[in-house]
Amino acid sequence: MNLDFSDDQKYLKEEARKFFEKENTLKATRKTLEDKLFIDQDLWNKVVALGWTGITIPEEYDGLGLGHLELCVLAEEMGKVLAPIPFSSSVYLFTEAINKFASEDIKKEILPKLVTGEIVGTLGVTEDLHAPTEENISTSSNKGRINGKKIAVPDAKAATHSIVVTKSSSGIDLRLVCHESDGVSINHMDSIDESRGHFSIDFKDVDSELIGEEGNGWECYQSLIDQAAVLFSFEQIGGAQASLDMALEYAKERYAFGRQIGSFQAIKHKLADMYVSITLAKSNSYYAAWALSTNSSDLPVASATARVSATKAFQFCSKENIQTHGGNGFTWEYDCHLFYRRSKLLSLNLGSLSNWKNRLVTGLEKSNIN
Amino acid sequence: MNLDFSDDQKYLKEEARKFFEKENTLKATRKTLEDKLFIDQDLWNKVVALGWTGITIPEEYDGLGLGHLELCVLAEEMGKVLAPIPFSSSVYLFTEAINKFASEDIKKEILPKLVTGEIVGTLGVTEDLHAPTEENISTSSNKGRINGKKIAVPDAKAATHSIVVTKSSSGIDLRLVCHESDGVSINHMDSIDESRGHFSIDFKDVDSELIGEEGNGWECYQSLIDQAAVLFSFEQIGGAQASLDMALEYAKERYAFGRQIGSFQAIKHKLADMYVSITLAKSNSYYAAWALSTNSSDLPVASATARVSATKAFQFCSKENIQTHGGNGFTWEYDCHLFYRRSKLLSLNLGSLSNWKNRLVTGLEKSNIN
Amino acid sequence: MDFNDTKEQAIFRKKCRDWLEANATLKSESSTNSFSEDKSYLDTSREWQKKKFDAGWAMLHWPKEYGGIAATPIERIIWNSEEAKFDVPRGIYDIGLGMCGPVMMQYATEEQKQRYLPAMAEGKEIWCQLFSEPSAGSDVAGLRTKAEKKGDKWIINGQKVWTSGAHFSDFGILVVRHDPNLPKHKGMTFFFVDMKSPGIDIKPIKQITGGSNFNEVYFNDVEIPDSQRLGDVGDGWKVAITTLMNERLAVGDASGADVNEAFKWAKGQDDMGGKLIDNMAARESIADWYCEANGLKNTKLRTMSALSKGDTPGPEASITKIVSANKLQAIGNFGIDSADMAGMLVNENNEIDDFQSAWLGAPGLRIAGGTDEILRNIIAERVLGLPEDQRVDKDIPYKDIPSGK
Amino acid sequence: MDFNDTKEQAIFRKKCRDWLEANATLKSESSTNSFSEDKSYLDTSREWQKKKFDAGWAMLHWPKEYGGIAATPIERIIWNSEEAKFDVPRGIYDIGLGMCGPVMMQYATEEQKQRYLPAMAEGKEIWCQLFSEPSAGSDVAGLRTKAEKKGDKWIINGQKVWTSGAHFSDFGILVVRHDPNLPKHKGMTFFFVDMKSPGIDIKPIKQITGGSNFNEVYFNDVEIPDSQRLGDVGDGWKVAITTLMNERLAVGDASGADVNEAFKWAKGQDDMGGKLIDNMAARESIADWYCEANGLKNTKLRTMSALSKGDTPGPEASITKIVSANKLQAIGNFGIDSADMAGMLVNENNEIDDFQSAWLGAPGLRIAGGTDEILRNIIAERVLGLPEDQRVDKDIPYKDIPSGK
Repeated sequence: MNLDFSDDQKYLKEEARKFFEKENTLKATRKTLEDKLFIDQDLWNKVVALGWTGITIPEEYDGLGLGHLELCVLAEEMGKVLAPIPFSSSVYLFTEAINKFASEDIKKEILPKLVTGEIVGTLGVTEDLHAPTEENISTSSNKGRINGKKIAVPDAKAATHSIVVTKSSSGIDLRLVCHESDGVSINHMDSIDESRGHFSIDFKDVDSELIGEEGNGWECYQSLIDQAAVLFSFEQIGGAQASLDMALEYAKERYAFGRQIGSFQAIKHKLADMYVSITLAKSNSYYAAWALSTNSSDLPVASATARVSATKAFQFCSKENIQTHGGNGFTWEYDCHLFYRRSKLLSLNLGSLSNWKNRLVTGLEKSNIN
Repeated sequence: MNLDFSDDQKYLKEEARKFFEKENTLKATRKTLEDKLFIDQDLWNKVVALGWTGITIPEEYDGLGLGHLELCVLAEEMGKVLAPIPFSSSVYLFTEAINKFASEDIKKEILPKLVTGEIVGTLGVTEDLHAPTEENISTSSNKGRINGKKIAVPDAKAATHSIVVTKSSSGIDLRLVCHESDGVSINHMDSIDESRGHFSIDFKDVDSELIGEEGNGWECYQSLIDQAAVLFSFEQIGGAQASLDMALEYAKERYAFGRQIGSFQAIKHKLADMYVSITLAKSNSYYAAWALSTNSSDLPVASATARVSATKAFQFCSKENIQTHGGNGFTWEYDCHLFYRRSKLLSLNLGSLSNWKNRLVTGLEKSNIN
Repeated sequence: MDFNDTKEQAIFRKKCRDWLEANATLKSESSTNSFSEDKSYLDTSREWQKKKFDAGWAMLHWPKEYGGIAATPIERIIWNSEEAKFDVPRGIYDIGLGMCGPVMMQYATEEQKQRYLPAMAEGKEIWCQLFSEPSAGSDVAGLRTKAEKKGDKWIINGQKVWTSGAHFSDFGILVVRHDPNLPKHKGMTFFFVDMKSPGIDIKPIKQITGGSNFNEVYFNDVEIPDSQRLGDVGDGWKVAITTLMNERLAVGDASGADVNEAFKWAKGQDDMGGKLIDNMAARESIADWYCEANGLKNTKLRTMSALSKGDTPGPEASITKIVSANKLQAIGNFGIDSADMAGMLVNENNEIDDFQSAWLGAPGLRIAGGTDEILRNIIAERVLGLPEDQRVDKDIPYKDIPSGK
Repeated sequence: MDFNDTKEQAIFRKKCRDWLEANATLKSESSTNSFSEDKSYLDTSREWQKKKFDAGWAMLHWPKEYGGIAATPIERIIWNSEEAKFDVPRGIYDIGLGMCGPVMMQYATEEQKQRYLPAMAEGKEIWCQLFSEPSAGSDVAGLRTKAEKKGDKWIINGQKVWTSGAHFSDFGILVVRHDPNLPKHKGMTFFFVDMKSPGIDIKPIKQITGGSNFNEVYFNDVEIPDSQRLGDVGDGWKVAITTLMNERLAVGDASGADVNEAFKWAKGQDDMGGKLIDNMAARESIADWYCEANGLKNTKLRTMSALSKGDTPGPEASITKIVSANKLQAIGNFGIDSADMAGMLVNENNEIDDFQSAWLGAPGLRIAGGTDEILRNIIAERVLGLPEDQRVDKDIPYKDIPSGK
C-alpha cells in the first residue's frame, strides 16, 4: 500500500524545483507576458536539453522510456512557476497522441525529433465560442486534405506540428499537420494569459496524415484528455500551492492594527480553506496518477475527479491570494495576477469545469458504482 | 416612492408581536411538537378572535376587507415565533382559493365561516415522493367524485375542508371537499417538524365542488402559490431574523478564551453574512409584497425572487445559529432546532428551492427582460 | 407601498427632466460617455459640470451661497435618477464633490468656503483624496506621512497611495501624522493641499486589469500653510472618519456584467447540444444572481423610502459592495467558462470581453474602499453591535505599535 | 505507487482474514450490528472484544504484557481495514481504548497498568472521558470543576458534560482545576476515577436528533485517592492535550448518507419530467461531493503510506471532519429537497429517512470534537504556522479571566 511517489521521482522533482529556481522562471513568465513573447525560448531549450520532452518516449525512439509518474512531478514544479513553455501542448497532448495512436513510420519520424526538440507539437480542437463536441466540429478532412479553422490553439507559433481534430466522411479523425505545409497560416490571438501564446490556425487544403483509425478520432481525443487532465491537475496543484505560499508569506509579514494580518481569523480561516482545497486536490491527483501509470479502468473517473478538484483549488487559491494581499494584490507589479490568469487558462484548456463535472458523473454512470 | 409599510400596518405588526409574546408562543410551539398536538388550539382560537383569518375577506362576507400587506406583517411575526397554527394553510392558500376562484354561492357559504373559525381549510396537492406536476397528478375527479390519496397535507386534522388538486377528463381541477363527507379518511404522518401536523387524506368516491373553471385548475394553483410564496417569504424572514437574534444574544453573553465569542471574527463574519442574507431577502419580499398588493404583472418573478432569497436566508440562519451555539445548539433543550426544522418545512411547502429557482428563470424568460 | 412620486416630487422630477432634455441626450446603445481619463473626457466633464452649475443642478443639496439650491435628500435622489438616464460624463468629480466638499463645508473657514466650494461645484477645480499609504490600507489610521510645524507652515514628508485623479487634480484633502509619540488615533492632523505645490511627485499605479486609475503621491518637504488645516491639531482621525463614511456610502454597486448580461448570454449560448439557459446548473446560478442583484436594488429603494421620510441611511453601502463585487467575480467567471477554451480570447466577442473585464476587475472591487473582511467587521460591529476585535494598537504611543519592518 | 501489500503485509493480512472468517461473518445488506446502547449490544460488544483479546487482536499494537502483540502501525491498519469488512459490533470501546488507554499507558504506575490495561483490552471494563463542561466547550482549558486535597484524597465538585457512555462506564479519565489562583493552563490536575464512586450523578442529554448519546456527569464531594492522579499536580493540561490530540485523530469520517447514496437516489428519482441525475445542478453537486469524498479517502491512503514508511500522521483528521460534516449536511438537504414536500415525511422511505438523519445529525458533527471554527484555527496555526489569536486569558490567575456570568 503506497500512494506516494518513489524516492527517484521525488529526487527528479527536487531537481526540477532547483532548476526553475536557478532560471528565475517566474520572472521569465512575467517578461513573456509583458513583452508578448509567447514562449521563453531559452528556458524551453534548456528543458529539452534536460531530456524532459522525451520522458515518456520509449528508448527505441531515443527517449528516456520513463512513466507518467515522472511527468506528474515535473508538471507540479512547472505549475508552481507558471513555466512559459509549450510543455503541456507538446508533451502531455502531442507526444502522447503520437505515442499511443500513430503508425510505426510516423513514430520513427516524429518521436526522436520530439526528444531533440527539432519537433514541437500542439493540438487544435476548438473552433468556436463554445465547447467542441463530436457534432459541432466542422474543420473537414477529405482524402487527407484539411480545410477549416482552429482557434485558441496554445503554443501554435512555437510548434512545428499539430494534431488536428477534423471531420471526415467516416466521422472524426485526428490528423497530423506540419506547420510548414502549404495552406497553413498561424496568427496570434489576444488572451487573458499572454504568458502562454494562443493562436488561430487556418487550413486551406492542407496535406495531413491520419493518426489512429479513420472515424475513431473522437474516442482517441477523449482518452488523450483523460490522460492529460491528470498532468494538468498537477500543474494546477503546483500553482495553487504557490498561491497559498505567497499568501502565507504576506500574511506573516504584513501588519495592520499592530498585528500580523495572519493573526486575524478572517485571514487564518481563508488560508486554512485554501490548504483544505489543495489537500483534497493533491490526494485525488495522486490517485489519478496511479490510475494513469497503471492504465487502470478507473482512469476516466479518477482523472475527472483530479481535474475538478485541482481546477477548483487553483482558482480558489489564486483568487483569495489576491484578496489576502489587499491593494497590493491588485497591482500589476505583484505576481498575484499571474497565478489568477494561469488558473483560468488551465481551467479552460481541456474544457471548462462544468464540462468536467458532467464528465465525472458520466464516468460514474458507466462504471455504475451502485 | 415608498417601499415600506404604512404606519397602520406597522402598528398591526407591533400588536401581533406583543400578542405572540404575551401568549409565550415559542413555548407553545415546543409543546405542540413534543406532545404531537399538531396545533395549539387555544392560540388558534385567539387568532381567530382577533379577526386575522378574515383580513383579506371582503366586508360583504364579514371579513375585514384589508389587503395582503396586512397579511405580510402578520406572517413575519408568526414566522418569528414559529406559530403552531394552520394560518398559512387556511388563510394564504384555502381562503385565497375561495376568494379568487369560487362561485358566489360557495363564497357566501364558506367565507363568513372562515372569519368565525367554524371553517378551517387546507390544500392537498402532493401524492408521491417528488414534486407534483400537471402530468403526475393522479387523484381523479369524475362527475365530482374524488378518488385517490394526498400526502404531506399540512394541518389537515384541524381543517374542516380542503382544496384538492385533481385530474379529470378536462384536465386539472381544483375541488372543494368537506372533511366530514363520506369516504374521507385523514391520518397523521410523522414529519421532521411536528410543530405543524402533516397528514394523508384518502378519498374514496368523495363528493366535491368545483373551484374555478373545469380544466384550469393547474393555472389557478400556480397563481395561488405565486401569491402564497410572498406570504411564506415573510414567515421565513421572521424565522431568519429570530435565528440571528438568538445567535447574536448568545455570541454576546457566551465567553471562551476569556472573551465574548462574538469578538472572534469567525463568529462576527458568520453573523454579518446572516444579516446580509436577511437584508436581501427582506428587500425582495417588500418588493414582492408591493407586486402582490397591486396585482402587478411582476408578481410571478417578484414572488419567486422573494421566495428563493427568503428560503436561503432562513435555512442559512437557522443552520448557523446552531453552529454559533456550539454544543448547546445541538441539544433538544435549546430552541435552535425548532427554527432549523421549521426552515425545512417552509422550504418544502409550496415546492423546493431548486424548483423555485427554475420557476424564477422561467418567469424571466416569459417576461423577456432582454 | 407605492412607487409613485408625491405631487411635489412629480413637479420637481418634471423640472429636472425638462432641463435635462433641453441640455443632454438620452442614453442609447451608441452612448459614448464611458469614464476615461483622457483630456477630451475631462473637457466634456468640465463643460457639463459648468452647464449644471449655471442652472443650479451641480450640487443641488448645497446652500445657495455655495452654488446649490438647498434641495432635500429626496429631490437629490430624483435628480440623480433622472440624470442617470442621460448620456452625460460622470466620475471625474465624484470624490471632490462627494468627499472633499462635505469636509470643507464642515471644517473650512467661511472665507475658504466662499473661495473653494463654488469653484468645486462649477467644476473649475478638481479635488482628490490622500489617505491610504503603503503601510496603511485596511488600517488607514496606521498612516506614517509626517507633518512638522515650522512657523505658520507645516512641512509634509511621506507617501500616499491609491489616489484617484491625483494627476489632474488641483487640490487634495490629506491626513498626516504630526506626532508619533501620541497614541495612533490621537497623533493625526487634517489639511487640504494644493496639488501643484513644489515637492509633490505623482506616479500612476498599473492595476492587474492593465489600466491605471490610481496614483502614488510622494511628498518631499511639501509646505502647507497652517490656514489650510481642517479641524484642530490632533483631530485628524475625527475629520478623516467622517470622510471615510462618505466614501463607504459613495462606493456603489459594482459596475460591469450583471445577471442580465449572464441571462442574455445564456439564452444565446448553444454548442449544438442545447442552450446554456436550459442547463439547470446555469439556471440556478442565474436565479441566485438575480436574487442578489434585486435584493440590492430593492434595498436601495427601501433606503430612499427612509430618506424621503427624513430618516438617515443605514449600512446598505457595505452590503452592496460585499454582495456585488463577489457576484461580479462569479458572473465574469461564468461567462468565460461558458465559452470553454475560447473564453481565454480577448477581442473576439464583446460579451465575453465584458465577462473578462468583470473577472479581472472584481478582485479590485473586493478590496477598494474596504475589503470584504473589513466590511463584514463593520456590519458586525456597527450594525449588529458585536464587540470589536482585540486591539493591541490603542493607548500606546504610535511609534511603539508593532509594524513588522 | 501501488496498492499491493508487501510480502510481509500480505502474510499478516491473510492471518487477520483467516481468523476473522473463522470467528465472524462478512458485512451484508442484512447486517445487524449498528451502534446502539442497549444491553444486548453491550453484551455482543463484550463477547467480541473478549474473543479478539484471547486471540491477541484486541489491542494488537500494545505491548504483550498488557494483552497486545506489539504490532506495527501498518499491521494495525491492515487489521482495522479487514475487521471493518465484517459484521461485528463497534464503538463501545473506542474512547476507552483510543483515549484512556494511551494516557494510562503513559502516566499510570506499572502496577496500575497491570491492573487496568488488560481488563480494558479484554473489554471487561469500559472507560469514558470527562473533559468538557457547560462553560468549557471549545475552550476546554476554561474548565471549573474543583479538586481539593484532603490528606491523601482529592474531593471533586462540579459538572462535566458531553460524556459518551458515562452510564455504562466503569472508569473515566478526568481533568479538574486544583488551583484557580494559578494561570488557566497551570492550575489543572488529571485523574482517573471509578464511575461508581458515591457522589457521581449521571443525566443523559437529549440531542436535536431525539437520541441521547451523551451525558451530563455531576460530581458532589466525590473522593479520588491521590494514587489515581495521572501526571504531577498542575500537569493536567499537558496530560489532557495529548488525549485531545488522540481524540482529533479518532474523530473519523462523518458516517451517514454520502455521495454514493445521493448518486443512487438521483438515478432513481423521477417526477415523470425526467430523472434527477439528468438535472445538471444535481449532477454538479454530486461531482463536487464525489471529489470531496474521494479527496478524503485518498488523503487517508496517503497517510497510511506515510505510516507504513514510519512517518507520523499529519492533521488529516481536522480536514476530514470539516469537509465530511458539511458535506453530510449538504447531502442530507439535497436528498430531502429532492422529494419536494414529501421530503418532510419520516418513515415513508428508507433513503429519505437516511437523508433526514444526515441533515439532523450533521450540525452535531460540525461541533463535536472541535467546531469547524476551532479546526480551521488548528490548521492555520499548527499546519500553516500562522500566529495564534490574541489571547487575553494567559499569564493571569484563572479566577481573574473574564467569563461573563
